[in-house]
Amino acid sequence: MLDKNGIAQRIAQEVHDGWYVNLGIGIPTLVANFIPEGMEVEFQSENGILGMGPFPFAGKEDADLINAGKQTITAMPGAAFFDSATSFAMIRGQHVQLTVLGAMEVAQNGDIANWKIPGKMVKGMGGAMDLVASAENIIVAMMHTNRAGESKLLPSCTLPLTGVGCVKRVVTNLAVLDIRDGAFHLVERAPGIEVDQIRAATAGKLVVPEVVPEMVIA
Amino acid sequence: MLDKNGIAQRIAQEVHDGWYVNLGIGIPTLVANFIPEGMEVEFQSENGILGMGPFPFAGKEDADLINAGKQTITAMPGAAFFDSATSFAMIRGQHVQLTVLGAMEVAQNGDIANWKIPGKMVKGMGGAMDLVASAENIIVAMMHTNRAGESKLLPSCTLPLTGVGCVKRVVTNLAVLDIRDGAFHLVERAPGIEVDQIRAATAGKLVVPEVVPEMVIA
Amino acid sequence: MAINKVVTNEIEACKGVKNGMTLMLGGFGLCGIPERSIAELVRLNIVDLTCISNNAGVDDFGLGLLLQKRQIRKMISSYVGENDEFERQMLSGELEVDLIPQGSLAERCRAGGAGIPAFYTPAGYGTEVAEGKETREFNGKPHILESALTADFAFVKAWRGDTAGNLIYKATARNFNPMMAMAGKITVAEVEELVPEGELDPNQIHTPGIFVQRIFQGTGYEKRIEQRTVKTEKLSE
Amino acid sequence: MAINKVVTNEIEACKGVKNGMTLMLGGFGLCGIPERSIAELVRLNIVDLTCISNNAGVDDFGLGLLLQKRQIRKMISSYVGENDEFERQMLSGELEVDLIPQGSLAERCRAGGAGIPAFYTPAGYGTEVAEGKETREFNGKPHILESALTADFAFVKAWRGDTAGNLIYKATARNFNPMMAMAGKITVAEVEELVPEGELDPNQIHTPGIFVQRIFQGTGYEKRIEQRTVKTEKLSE
Repeated sequence: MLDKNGIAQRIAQEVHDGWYVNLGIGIPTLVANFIPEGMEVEFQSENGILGMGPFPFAGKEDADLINAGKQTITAMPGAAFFDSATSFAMIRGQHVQLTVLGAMEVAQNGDIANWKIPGKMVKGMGGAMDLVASAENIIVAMMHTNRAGESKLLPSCTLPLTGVGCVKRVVTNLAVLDIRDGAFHLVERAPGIEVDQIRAATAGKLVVPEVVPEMVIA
Repeated sequence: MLDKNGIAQRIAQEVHDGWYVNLGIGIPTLVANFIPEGMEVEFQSENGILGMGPFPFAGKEDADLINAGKQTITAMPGAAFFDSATSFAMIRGQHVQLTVLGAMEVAQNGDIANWKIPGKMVKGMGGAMDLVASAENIIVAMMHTNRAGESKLLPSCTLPLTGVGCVKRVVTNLAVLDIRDGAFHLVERAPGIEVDQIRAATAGKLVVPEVVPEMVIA
Repeated sequence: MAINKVVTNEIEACKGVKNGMTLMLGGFGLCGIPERSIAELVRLNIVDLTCISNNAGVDDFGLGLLLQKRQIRKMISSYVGENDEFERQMLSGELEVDLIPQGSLAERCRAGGAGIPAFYTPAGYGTEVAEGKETREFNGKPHILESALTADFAFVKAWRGDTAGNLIYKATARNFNPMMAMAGKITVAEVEELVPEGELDPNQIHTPGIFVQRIFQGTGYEKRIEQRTVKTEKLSE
Repeated sequence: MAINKVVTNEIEACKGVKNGMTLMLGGFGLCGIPERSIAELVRLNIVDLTCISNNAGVDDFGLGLLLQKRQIRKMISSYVGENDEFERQMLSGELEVDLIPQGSLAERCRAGGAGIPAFYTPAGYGTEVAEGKETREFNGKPHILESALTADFAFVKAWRGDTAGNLIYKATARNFNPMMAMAGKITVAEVEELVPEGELDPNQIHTPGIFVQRIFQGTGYEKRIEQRTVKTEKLSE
């Protein structure tokens, strides 16, 4: 089973040289830590930076330089700052090649819900609705089940949607799954995880090929 | 009768302290020369400058610094450069208080034509359609008649329109006229010009009040 | 001669703000918020406000201060996030909230300032956000029609400004400020440093002065950090 | 590590441009035009082009060079102005021309780059420009629906650029370049000075590198002035 860093590490393998990538709050933020040295990748944060760097050293924090998670960050050489309209022009205009974000629920048709539990909790959609409606590559990073042990990979979402039919791939603590033709297609198992465990934790339709390789995490 | 500089000088009297003003190509450009010293006025040129200054001294021309008429210009202290989308955001968003432009024809309902003579001449509308569709104050600066001696103030435009019902005031070599209620209302006569001369040169409906003062041009 | 927009301080700058008005306030989280203007709005105790702002600050800072005093009737935002009082007032129904996608919020403010009454965007299609909105397909992809936002007053915060109202923001403190500056009937800019006209490079202006009606140099900026995160700590979520 | 966008020169930069493609070209008149890329397009003798550009240069410079060689099938512009060959080809019907208001042209390019398929504008209502377009009233004022423009290649000219593709324009040479940079499937930027990543202040970037696919430092810029106007001459029309 993967921990959060493991999920991030696996997702980092999906990042190609020359890509602009938007990382959501939470697990997705960790993906930046696992990009190989020398790979040409730039991270966009939708509050207005391209070329986001690592967190600053203590004492070097700048209140005017944060990411979308409101964390203090640094800017890499070649970075650029811009306003929110330009930022979402990049996103909506499909200039960002990959979006990684968290979710409360993902459905077998690619729907995603991650911003509201009616009557109980409302975080707001932030930039997520723009991101999922626009990005060509959307990877969801999340735990396979919620705290109550219930599957987050469902036949259809029960919570208010963030976007429809947009998620292409899900990476969880248990597996990598692709979404197509109205089903979750099992691609890889997390180290030490059996197909049956994944099956038990997946409420939506799961398609399992004959051979399901185990993830290779360096 | 006014010459081009006279028309510009009269229009300069319409400019208020604290206004942003867009001046079109031709006579309107001359208006800038007659703004009283110390008056707080900024000229916007739609190719991307706010705070346009006078022409440069010979030898100081900068190919990268021009106005919408493609003339070399200078920038005043407090100027700003911006892109064309932002420039027309200013115009469409009614942040520019006054637009002065030339015309081939103006109609008594406020229609204006200034970009095309079918089959003969096409200059293009440039920024004029955006300007006339958006500005709250539009003053047309032009000769009262064309080279053939025909009136340019008409019952209705014969040429393809630039905008509908948008012109509020016309300043010509003969007169100042306001447009309202489907007619040209004579406001002032040019120095030495009689009402009958204006009447003869105006093809559209002309309303003449009992007293028509002569322009005061300092 | 450039048009002078300078007012003395936040007291002068906030003159004319009245109960029931619609305000825009720049900032993302606590980054780039108009601290001094917010403090003055709190002091004036103006109520029944509709506030358009990406977030509503935190419980005890930023717009959270106006929420605490129940000065806000309605919020138009994209994210509630880490503001417990915001979430509480919203869930209890005390506060009317219109949550809209962040990109749509930014673009709607820009549209308001740019004289574009409406535009189509794919964001929010098929979700609650699309309810009651026109849907139309372009290039085989469904979009929804979003309308422009404007405000009686827009309050923005910049790093440097000049007497003509030109503004330069710093780093990610820029965020929503430029679009909101465009969309305010009266736009109030507070800056950390106010310089005479001619001192800023006209090539580096982020918000041209035409969008700004009043400008003042603020004092005593707190610039609170919401999520201080540093490298010496082990990277964690 | 930032993404390196550098190519050797205009020859490398123009690779992949084919007959029949749609191109965007920045500039206003001759100010801020991609001189080197235009020269290469002339040399390549690529034909049947649709060119989106505010103007078409003058008879013997800028896009006028492509017009002379009949490489352009269709122009999408706002102004013909002082280009006799452009006007002649248009009036004779040799050249297809779509004239659109300058603000709509700028906004349509921006929309293309920003994933906004269409928007409403008052510009052109009641004129030829509105023919065949949807009309709708907002706040009692009629508007027309304008659609986004994109291009197979966008050619832009900047003052300074870095290896990551970030661009800074100079003065009014900025004009249409930033929006066209956004709207090109492949955007080629030519700059007067190319510097390593990290040399440009990230706060002063006009076009972030994400919008640029290829960048090169051009040489031998002519930067011709169309209407040289100076103060010693008596001011005249």
